[in-house]
This record gives sequence, structure tokens and C-alpha cells, in this order.
Amino acid sequence: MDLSALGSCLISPSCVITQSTSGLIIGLLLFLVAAGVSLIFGVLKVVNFAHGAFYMLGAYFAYSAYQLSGSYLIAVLAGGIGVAIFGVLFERLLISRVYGSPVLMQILVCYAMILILDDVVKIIWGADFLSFGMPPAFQQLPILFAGGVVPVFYLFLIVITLIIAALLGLLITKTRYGKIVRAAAVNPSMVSALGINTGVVYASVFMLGGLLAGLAGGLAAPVRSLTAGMGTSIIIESFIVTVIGGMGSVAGALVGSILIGLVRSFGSIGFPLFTEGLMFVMMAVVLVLKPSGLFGKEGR
Amino acid sequence: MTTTTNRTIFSAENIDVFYGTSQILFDVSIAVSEGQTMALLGRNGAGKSTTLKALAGLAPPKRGKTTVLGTEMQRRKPHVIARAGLGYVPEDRQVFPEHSVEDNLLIAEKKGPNGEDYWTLARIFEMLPMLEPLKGRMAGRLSGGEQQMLTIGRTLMGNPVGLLLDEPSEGLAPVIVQQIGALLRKLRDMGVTVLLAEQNMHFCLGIASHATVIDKGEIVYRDTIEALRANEDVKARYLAL
Amino acid sequence: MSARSSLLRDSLIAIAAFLVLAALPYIFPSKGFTDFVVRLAAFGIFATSLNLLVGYSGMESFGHGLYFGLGCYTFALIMQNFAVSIPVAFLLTIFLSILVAVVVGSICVNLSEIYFAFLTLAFQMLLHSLIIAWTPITGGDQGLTGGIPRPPFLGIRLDNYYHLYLFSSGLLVVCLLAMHHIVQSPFGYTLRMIRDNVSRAPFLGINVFRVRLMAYVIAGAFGAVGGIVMSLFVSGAFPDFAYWTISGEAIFMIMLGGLTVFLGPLVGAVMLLLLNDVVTKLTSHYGIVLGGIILLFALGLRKGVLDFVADMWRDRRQATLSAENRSEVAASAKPAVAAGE
Amino acid sequence: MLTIENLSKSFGGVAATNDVSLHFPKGSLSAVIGPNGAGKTTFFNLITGAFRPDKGRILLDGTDIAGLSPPEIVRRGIGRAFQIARIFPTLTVHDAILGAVQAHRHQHTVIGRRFPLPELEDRAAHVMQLAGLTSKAKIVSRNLSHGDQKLLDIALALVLEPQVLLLDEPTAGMGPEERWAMIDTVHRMWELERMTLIFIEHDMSIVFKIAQSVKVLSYGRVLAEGTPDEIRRHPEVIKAYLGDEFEAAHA
Amino acid sequence: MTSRNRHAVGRRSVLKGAGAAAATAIAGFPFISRAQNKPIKAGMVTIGSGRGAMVGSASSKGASWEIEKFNAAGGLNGRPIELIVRDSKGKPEESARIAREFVNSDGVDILFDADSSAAAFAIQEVAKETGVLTVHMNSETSSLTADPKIRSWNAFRSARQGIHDSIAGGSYAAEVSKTKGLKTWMGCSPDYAYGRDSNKLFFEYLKHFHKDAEVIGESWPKLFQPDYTEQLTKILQTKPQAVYTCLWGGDLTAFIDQSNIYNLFAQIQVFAINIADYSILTAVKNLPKGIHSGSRYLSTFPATKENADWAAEYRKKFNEHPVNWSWENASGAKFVTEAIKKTNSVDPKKLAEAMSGMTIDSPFGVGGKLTLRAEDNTLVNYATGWGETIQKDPYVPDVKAVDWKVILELEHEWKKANKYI
Repeated sequence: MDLSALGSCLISPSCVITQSTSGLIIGLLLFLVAAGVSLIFGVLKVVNFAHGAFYMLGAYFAYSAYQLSGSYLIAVLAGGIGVAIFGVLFERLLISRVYGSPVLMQILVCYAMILILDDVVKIIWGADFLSFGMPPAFQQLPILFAGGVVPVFYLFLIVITLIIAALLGLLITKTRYGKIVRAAAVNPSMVSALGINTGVVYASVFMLGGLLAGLAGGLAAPVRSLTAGMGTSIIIESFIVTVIGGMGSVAGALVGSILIGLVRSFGSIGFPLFTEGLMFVMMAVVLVLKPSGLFGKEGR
Repeated sequence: MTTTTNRTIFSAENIDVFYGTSQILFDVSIAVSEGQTMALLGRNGAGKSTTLKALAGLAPPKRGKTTVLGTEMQRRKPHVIARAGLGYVPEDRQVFPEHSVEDNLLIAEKKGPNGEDYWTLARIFEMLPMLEPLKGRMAGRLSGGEQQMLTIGRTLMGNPVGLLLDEPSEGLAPVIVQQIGALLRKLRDMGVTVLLAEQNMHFCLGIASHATVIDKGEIVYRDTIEALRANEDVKARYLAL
Repeated sequence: MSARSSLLRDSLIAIAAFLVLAALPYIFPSKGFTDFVVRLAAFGIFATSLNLLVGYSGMESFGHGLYFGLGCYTFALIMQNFAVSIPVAFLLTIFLSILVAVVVGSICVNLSEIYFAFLTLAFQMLLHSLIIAWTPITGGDQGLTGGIPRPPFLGIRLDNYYHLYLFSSGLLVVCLLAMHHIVQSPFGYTLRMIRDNVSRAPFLGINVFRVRLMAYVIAGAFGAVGGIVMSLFVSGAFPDFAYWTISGEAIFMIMLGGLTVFLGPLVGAVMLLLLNDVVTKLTSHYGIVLGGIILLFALGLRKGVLDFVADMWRDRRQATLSAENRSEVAASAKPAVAAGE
Repeated sequence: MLTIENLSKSFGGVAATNDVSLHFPKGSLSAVIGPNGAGKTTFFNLITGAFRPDKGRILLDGTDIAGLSPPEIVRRGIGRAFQIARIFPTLTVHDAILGAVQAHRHQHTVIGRRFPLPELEDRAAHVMQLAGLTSKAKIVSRNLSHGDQKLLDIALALVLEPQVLLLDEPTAGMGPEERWAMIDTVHRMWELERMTLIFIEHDMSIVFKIAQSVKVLSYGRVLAEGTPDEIRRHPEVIKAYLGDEFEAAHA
Repeated sequence: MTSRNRHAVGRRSVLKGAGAAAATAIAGFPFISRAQNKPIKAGMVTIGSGRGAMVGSASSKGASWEIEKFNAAGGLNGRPIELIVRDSKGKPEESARIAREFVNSDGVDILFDADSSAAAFAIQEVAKETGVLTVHMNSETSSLTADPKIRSWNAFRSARQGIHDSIAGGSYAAEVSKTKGLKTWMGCSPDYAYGRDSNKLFFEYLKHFHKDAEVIGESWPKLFQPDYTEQLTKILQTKPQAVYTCLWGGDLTAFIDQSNIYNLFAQIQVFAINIADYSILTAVKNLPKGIHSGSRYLSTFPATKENADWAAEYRKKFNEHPVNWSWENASGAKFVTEAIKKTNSVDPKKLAEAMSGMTIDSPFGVGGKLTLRAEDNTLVNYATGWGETIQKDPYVPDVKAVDWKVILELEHEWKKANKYI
């Protein structure tokens, strides 16, 4: 524990800027994954443990697309769209068969999926870790701002993830699709009786969740090493985020993600050996004080 | 008065419905023709709701068939049946509590099976004026009566050719029940085809033209509602009023 | 109540089961077999203890591994650092687990479903973080190494594999007997009531918090016993035993074997351990094969194996019962007498 | 004897129960009526401790029980059944009732013995008899008919030998025949056990038939109280709740 | 092909790469498989799935190739070695279980531990209990063999060792510090036993050789942490002149990629002990110039023909570069085959006796020789050194070898300080 270091960081603008951007970048990438987890839980009441594997697939799809095309844009889109399609297949072929089963049975299916996907990745892309490489456009010196260091690539990621977050927010709250999705979360059979195909709604939610996770995987690929099993740590953090933010709340996922990002970045200064534990402490504190999470609705 | 033709809008033919292993409906047949308001009467647990659910696709029959505008629907999902033109208003209202009144209506917006687009937000508010000032309010905060109006309006937004109404008077204060009755009369006068499930025959009297009585999952009586009103035997045996 | 077994009958079955287990090594004289049974004892006790919560109390804990890890580490640490006998270390470990369960349970048990699940998980991961961070005591990520001393007690020498086998089998049988007794006790039925309808129970005068806490503590204590057996098997302790995956495995055992039948988790433990061992032996594509088999079970049966069997039997019995009742009612039905108007 | 004094409770600024004062003499049979959203169920929830009142007192035989938890209130003798039957779906009728008996007798945390405790069987049998569920003892609750589930719910409350029994729409969702059978059963229970019985009901024919006294709630306030005859003619009640047609139909 | 060979192949046909190689090694010489000559069984516990999957893939290749050579030369009087590889999934308790299963059910003669360090300790317990001949081929944690309480007569280590690397790193870093005037240091190592030990000892020996060095901060990423931004920004805040890291594998490539976008390597001298391994060197797309790294495996160090040939042949055979685990496992297998040849037996006592203090010819040793030191059954005299990276092959053109005399001297003191001797 090093509280004096934390204190001196908090009064130095350069430290605050550097750590805040690093917190934001960790948090916002996490948000893309966590938002999908939260959405899928909110609408389908499925705790999608396989979502980390979605993120992994996104990174690998992006890797292969980048190898073939050399374009980072195409790579990210390939990651997003590829996983979106995979999400639909996963929902239609597997998860839809255990709707109405106990939550734990659904988790069992997700767990089986993780086992299979990790192995498949190993077979297709090999057991060795892969490195994507920084796209040439971002091979630039970081920007200095009030003494703080902000890499160009991270600035790009922050902007793009914020745009995605805003679009997602608009989609969920303002569009007819979003209204239907939220209605299906509350009362699917009524939605169906109004002439809306809930099967399509469910599949589309998995598609959206897959798209977000795939985009996250693709966007992060230049700065993460790709290995089978890389989804594990992000899924645990995503669950912390969704629990802190409130299961089912996209806004909560955003706040929770940024919170976790900041806890990590400032925590690594104040509590270098206990940053991981800090996240769990935070989750426990939030759950004890507000059991349904910051943005969650009070359950009975 | 209503324009009743002989064209059947929707029907159930000899359907058997099961919940799990227990059979709820036995060989039930019912047909509602264009412009008709049919009352489906019976005690609680007699099978009224189940009949409506079977027609709406929410409780698929094991045997027999259901039709909407002549097309077989017994194997179809609820949304397909809704799109074929059959609107369903559930007994326990089931508004989307965290959506605004307006959003509740907009979610259900669609054209009818033949491209009908009579019902719009404006027309719904015209017919249900008490909802308009509440359009921004969360539906969960409405009173029971307002919620009942909203669910009827919501179903109408889908421009259905036929309407299934499950006990719209249930659990409401007498004053509200009177308002619901007035609304249903209005719909009848517009020529909307309705199957109205009710326990309360008196409520149906000024609304429905025909009545079907169901008991223990079987249809036991069919006639005009006036004939039923006069039939003390049927009333005593199956409605106990 | 013919279906309900008595304690005496249970005990006789338990003794018979233990005798069979004791004799088995003479039929299968392989250390591979005894190793398997020792691990089965650890996971069987652990998964069954979790099912006290999941299956009988409707408390879906994702963090039950807390007690497995705690039992494992506490027992190993006591044996390594203090010159006490195994029974003393055993009791101290259970005592500590109960203390921890009382504290953690007091915070968690009032939360509803998914939040209870995640808060218990958070506490388990806190223990895991602690084990990793507190290297001088716990050995950090390397685990507790150097082996566990096993002084003989009551003529039992746990450094002998057959003795360890008998000891573990004995513990398995005793723990299962005790847990079965608990679920068949008045308390066990109170748990079922809370599971079935948590909002009704308080209006019958049941202090839900207290009952749930008791269940949580009991499950924690038995979970720790599973951990102790595991620490004896590996002669140490590893942080993995407190990681979320260990809770996951117990959940999968329950789901595979069945959660409404008492022996379901044990059957699930046999299945998952066998699958693991066989699949690891046969292929390097462990994930695909195991994942595929789990999918077959999950999507094919949609419930645990024993649940599947029990439900078939139960449905048939209830169908007859309600049919009998219906005809009874029909026979005694009087003409309806309307009391009003 | 149950006395409510100035009871109030708001949710998000909206008063669900607003300064309600009512008195229920020992052994009385009262109905609570009112339009939907009048705060009837909230009123029950406050009495039984499901909600904590913002203000006011709930006096049971002179002792204030406001703010106690549901189990504490139950143990002081207020039992309750619910609008939608709250039962234990996987337990048989017998096991559910016996479970309630053991909770009532403080035996529900006993671990040393086996279920069912033989000394509790008599009470369970008596309650099943009272509720007319004896022949259904071995049926798993979720397989019961709707009416039987409501009976079981009431039976669970009866187990507690309550001084005060609150029934929230005991006949909700029942056909007329079933309705009267239920009311007969309830009336018989009241006569046999002589508890203070308070029930919420929408069916005015039932209310006016059996209630000794009727309390009318509207928008969280007491609109009127009195004998059935008084209430039937009460102009405000007619305006707010019963409606003109009711008078015409029941004239 | 004889029926027994078909059996052998069938059982393990699903094993990828190394397993298949071992299978062909046996199947390729049907005439030596006489029915009365049961193959010698060797069981390898390694990580075949998850983030550590590459450990299993490289380890089994290194060992199986050596075994293949042994079998091709006729084995032990016609008895080939059959290598069985099993996946512990990176869980120590599973490693222990598989090791026990190898001994108790499969009846292996030799146990190869190609697993993580944590697993090595668990397997060591099995070795002690069962008395099977065991070779730890990957664990670099010093106490495994240095601590007499943990050491066992039948267990050997054919891997590098943390203490050796730290002394080598410390002395090299001290030299660089003196020339470049580096005083302020920071550590950024993974938060687990290897990372903490390596970090601590590196700085201990840095200060030993260079008194002015000062550690002004530390940051501890988790093992397999996906994102190092928070550690990097902390380094940028602390502004040291030099940083030591013992991150490895995919974590290291992610660390380098992320450091690049902060332009870290231009501002700070980075000493990353685990870079000079082809798995890293070829994976990182924009390898920065001038990172100081210890040698893990390089075909140019030792700069001998034997070493270069070995690397070239390995590449031809497996279509990938050899890595650190490759040579460690090849060496481990070589010691065992040499011992079998020497003793003409697979009796663990005889083998252990032969292996203790054994010296073999090897491309990876200083002067072409590797030794299993008798006093603690561990590998010494392997090639170890440090150098600076360039962006392409040979990546680390000038490796400065560290003198083993210095290493052994300081190791001795370290053992005394830890009361191991």
C-alpha cells in the first residue's frame, strides 16, 4: 500500500491526466464487452459466461482479416461482424434450447462453449500467442498534454468507444427496436402476442452483444497479445462491471466500466499489489450498500 | 348497428389443449364472423382464458385447428397469428410498466394483414381521451382502469381484424367497469370483430350479440345473448348467477 | 410416509456403502482407483454441500469454493506449522470455516438470487487475492509446498495410501449421511419452504435470514471438509482451490448429476471426474471433447441425470394421485348451492 | 383487538396510505373495499410488517407493533393470506402445512430429528380438515387447482392460530360457485376459531352478505366505514366506487 | 507394422505435433519392436490448453525429438521410449493427479515435468512419494532444487534457474549502468512467485555490482493481465532511468506493444530478461531497438555450428523456431537417454546415480558441455548472457556471456544466506 504516492499523484495534473486516460481506455474497452453481458442478461436473463470467448474470437477474426487485408478498419469490422454472426448462431443453435431452464444450466452450456472455443482457436491459430502489430497510422509519438502522456491510439480508442456507447444508448432508448428490446426484457410473451417475433429479438440481442464484444476484440487487438483463453480475465471483469452498474442496465455498465478502469489505474499507484482485490472489494461494497447495483432496479 | 356478414374472421375447430399432462380444453369449436361480438362465458377455470390463448397461439392445441381469415394457425407462433390479424388483450393487462404510455402504443404499431392502417396514435387518443394527457407517463404508474384501456388501445395499434378480450372487467372498480363497457360498445359499433371472455353475463349484455358458454373445458351452449339471458337453466347450471 | 427414510435405515445403508468401499481396493488393486475415490470424496462432499444451498435452499452461490480453499489452506497450514494431531487440525479448520461463514453469510444471505451469487463470488475471489498476495504465509501462486505431515492417530496412518483411502471414503459416507439427515430434518423442510417461496416464509413466522445463514454456515463447514480431503490428497494447497473455477466445477457436478435428488451431486462428481480423467488421457483436444459431452447432456436432458429419472417417476405418481383425487371429488360433488341472492 | 392510528406510508412522494385510523374489535368480521389502487393491499402490508410505516401506530391488544418484522408480527398473532396464492409449489399439501406448524411451534430449525415430527401431525390434520384439504394431502401443491391453492394459502395462515387473520381477496379469480364455497369455508373457520377476520373483496354481494362492518378506502384514505347497509347508501362511496349502475342492479 | 505398434499409434493418434512425432519415432522402426521388449514409458505432464498452451507445444517437441533420436539408434537394446503427453490445463492439482496416474496406472519409468513452477512443486511431492525418476524441465524457481527440504534424490532439473539468471542480469545491468550512468530503477514484473523472486534478486545483484543503483518504484501486473496501461503510466509518472521486467510470453508482447505507443523505449532503458526468445522476437511486429535482454534461446548463442545446426534442423522438422522450452526439454531428455545408455537399465536408483553429476555434450552448454550438478541435481554451465536487441534477425547480435565462475560463487553465498547449506 502506498497512499502517499496516490496522494501526490492526485495533486499532480500530469499524473491525473495520464492515469485518467489509462483508466478510461481500460474502462471503455471493458464497457463494450460488459454492455453485451448486461444487455443479454437484461433481455434474456441469461448470464452469458461465454461472452469473454466472443471477445477472443473478435480479436482473432480481426487478426486474420488484418493479415489478409492490411487494413485496421476492415480488421475491426471483421471482428465485430464475425462475432455478431457467431452470436446469432450460438443463440439459435444452443442457448435458445435452454431458455426456461435454471440459470445454472445455461451457465453450463456457456462453459462448454468456452472449452470448445478455446480449443478451436488453438487448432486454427495455434497454441502460441499472436501479436497484431500497431497499424502504421497510429505509429506516432504520444501527445503531451499538461505534462500528461496520451497515446494517439488510445485517444482514437476512447473517441471510437464513446461514439459506440452513445450510439448504443440511442439505439436502446430512442428507437423502436430499443423499445421492443426493453419490452421483451419485461414481458416477452406479450411482445410476441403483439406480432413481434421474439425469437428474432433474442437473436438480435445476441447479435448486438456479439458485435460489441467483437468490436472490442478487434479494437484492442493491436495492444493485446492474442492467446486461447484470453477471454477469461475480461469476462470476470465484465461481471464485476455489470454487477456494480446493475444487471441489465447499459448506462450502469458504462459507469461501472469507467469506475473499474479508474480503480485499476489509480489503484496501481496506491495499491500496486492489491489492484485485483480492490475490484472485488468495490463489488462487495456496492452490493452490500445497494444490492441491485448502482443503476439496477430494486428487485423483490 | 353492426354489419355482420357470414364471413368467419377467426375460429377454433375441435381443439384439445393440455397444460403439461392435464387436459384443459376438450374438442372446443368456436367461430366468430365479421363484425360480430361474441361473448365466451363460463366460470373461473372453465377454459375461457385457455380458449383465447389457444387462438392467440400462447397455448397451442394438441389436436384440432385454429384459423384466422381462413388460414390454419394451430402450429403457428403467437407473433405470426398476431400478424395474421388476430389481436389479443390478456386478462391481467400486462402493460410494459417502464415504458411510457406512448411507447406502449408505438411498440405495437403495425399494419393489418391486408395493409389496414386505420389505427394510429391520434385515433387511439381520440377514442381513449383519458390516455392522451398521460402519454408521457410510465405505464406502470397508471391506475388499473387506465392500464386496461391502454392494453386495448395497444392491441388496436396493430390494426387487427379480430380481437380477443380476456375479462376486461376483472378486478376493476364498478365505475371503471362501466367505462370499459362503453369502450367495447364503441368498438362494436365500429364493426370490430371481438371474442369477449367474461364471467359476468350482465357486463356482456349490452355489448355482445352472441354468447357461447364453456364449462369444464367443453362448449355447452351457443346462441344469441338474448336467448341465453332467457335461459334460466343454462344460467343456473353453468353460470350460477 | 413410506417414502421417507429413517435415520436408522440411512445409517445401515451408509455402513454397507462404507464396507463396499473398503473392500473395493481388493477387487481393483490399483492406486489409480484409490486416488480416484479420494478425489471423489473431496469433490463429492464439496458438491453435495453446495447443493444444500443450490438445490435445497434456492441459494445459488457462485463462491462456495471459498470454503474449499479455506479448508484446504487452513488444514495444511495448521499441520505444517503446529505440532497438532490431525483430528485437532480438522476441528480447528471446521471451526474457522464456520466463523468465516457466519461473517460472510451475514453479509450475503439477504441478497436476492443473482446478487447473492456474485457477492459470494466476490468474497471467494477476495480470499484468492489474499492467498496470492500473502506469499510468506500461503506460498502465493506456488501454493503451499513441502508436503503435509501426517502423524498417526487412532491407528490411522494417512501416509499410507490405503489408510488415506479408507479415511476419505469414511468421511464421504459420514458427511453424506449427516447432510442427508439435515435435509430430511424439520430444518431441511424449512429450507425447502424458503426455496419454494421466500416471500411467504416470513408470514409463517420464519426468520428467513437466520435460517438461510444456518444453511450457509452448515454448507460452508461441509465444503471445508471437502477441502481438507483435497489437501491430504495433493499434500499441500494451491490457489486454484480458491479460484472461481472450483465453484464452477461444483456447480457443473450438480447440474450434470441433478439437484433435486440428494445423491445427484455425487453422481455428477463421478461423471465430471471420470470425464476429465478419460478425456485427458485420450486426447489433447480436451476442451472440444469435454465441452461437446457437456453440451450433449445439457441440451439433451436439460436437467441432471438423476433429476431426469426422478422427474419421470414423480410425474407418473402425481398424475395418478390427481386423477384419483379428481374422481373422488367428482363422486362427492353436490349440486352447487349458491349462498347469495 | 386491532387498532390502527394515523397510519401513513408514501412511495416516491405518493401517499399509498394516508393517515388511516381504523378499529377492529376482537372476533369481528370486517371487509375492506375500495377501487383499485385505493391502498388496500398496502394497508395489509403495513399491518403485517411487509412495509414499514412512515408514521402511525398499529396496536394489537394495546401493544404497538408498527415497525416489527413480519416473523415478529406473525408470532404476535397476525396471520395473512395473499391475493395470488403464495404457496410452496414443490411441497405436498401435508408437508407445507406441517412445515408451517413446525415454524409456529418453533421447531423449524430442529436438525437432530426427522421430518415430520409426529407430535405436530394432529395440528396439521386439524387444519387440513378445517380447510377441506384432507383428501389432497399427498398432492404436490403446484398441481392443485386454483381454488385449492387459495385454500392452502389460507390454511397456512390458519396454522398460526392467529388472533387476527387478514385475507387479501380470498375469492379473486374464482367462479361464482367456487367463490361461495370459499366464503362458506372462510365463514366456518371464523365461527370455529373466533379470530378477528379482515378481508379485502371486490364482490359486493359477498361483502354485503357476510361482513359485520365495511371499511372503504380511496386514494389511501378512509372514505367511509360502517355496517353494510350504511355503506351501500353512502353517497360518496357510490360516487367514488360503486357507481350508479350498481345501485340500479342491486336496487 | 506389428499389431502392437498400431495399438501404440491408435491410442495417441490424436496427440498433435510432439505426440505424433513420438509415435512415428516408434512406428518408424518396426523391426526393433520385438514382442518381449516392452517400450520404456515416459510420461510428460505439461500445459496444453488455455493461455499456457504454447508451453506444452514447445516442451513436447524438444523432448520428443531427443527421444526419437534415441529410438532411432536402437533404444535400450531395442526397447524404444514411448512418450505420453498429458495436459494439466495449468492446474497444479491436476498436474499432481496426472503424475500419480502416470506412475500408478500407466506404470511410467520416467516422469517429465514440463509444467509451471507451481506444478513442479506438486509433482515433486509425487516424485518423493513414488520414487520415480523425475526431470523438471521448465521450472526455474530456485528453491525446487536448492532447498534440501524440497529436493529429492530422484528428481532433477534441466532448466535454467532464477538465481543464475538474476546474477547474470545484475552483473550485466551494472556494467551498462556504469557506462550509461543509470541510477534510478523501477521494476515491472508479474505478480507471482517467479516474477517476485526474479525482480527481487535482479535488483539485489544489480546493487551488489553497482552500489549507486536505486530502486524508486515498482509495479506488479497480474500474470496474464491483458492490459498494462496502468503500469506503463505509473512508470511514466515515476520517471526512472531504467526498468527491469521479467514478463514473458504473450504478456511480454502485449507489454512491448503497449509500451511502444507510449514511446517508452525512447525515454527509458528497459531490461527485459525474457525477450531474446524466438517466440517473442518473431511475434512482436514492431520490435524496438536497444532493449536489453537475457538470452533465452538464440541460434547464435553460443555461436557454435552445433547450436546453429540444431536450430536449423528443429525449424525444418517442426516448421517453427525453437524456444527456451525446446532446449530445456531436449536437454532433459538427453540426460535421461544418456543415463539409460550408460546404466543399461531403467531402474530409478541406477539412473539417478548416473545422472547425478553427469556431464553431456550439448549445443546449449558453455564449451559444448552441460552438467547436472551432483550437490543439488540441477543444471549448470548452460549458455547464459545478455545483449541489446535490433529489429531483425539475428535480433540480439552481440550477446555478452556471463562468467559461470561469478554465478556459482554468488549462488553459493545466496544458498548460505538462505540457510540451504
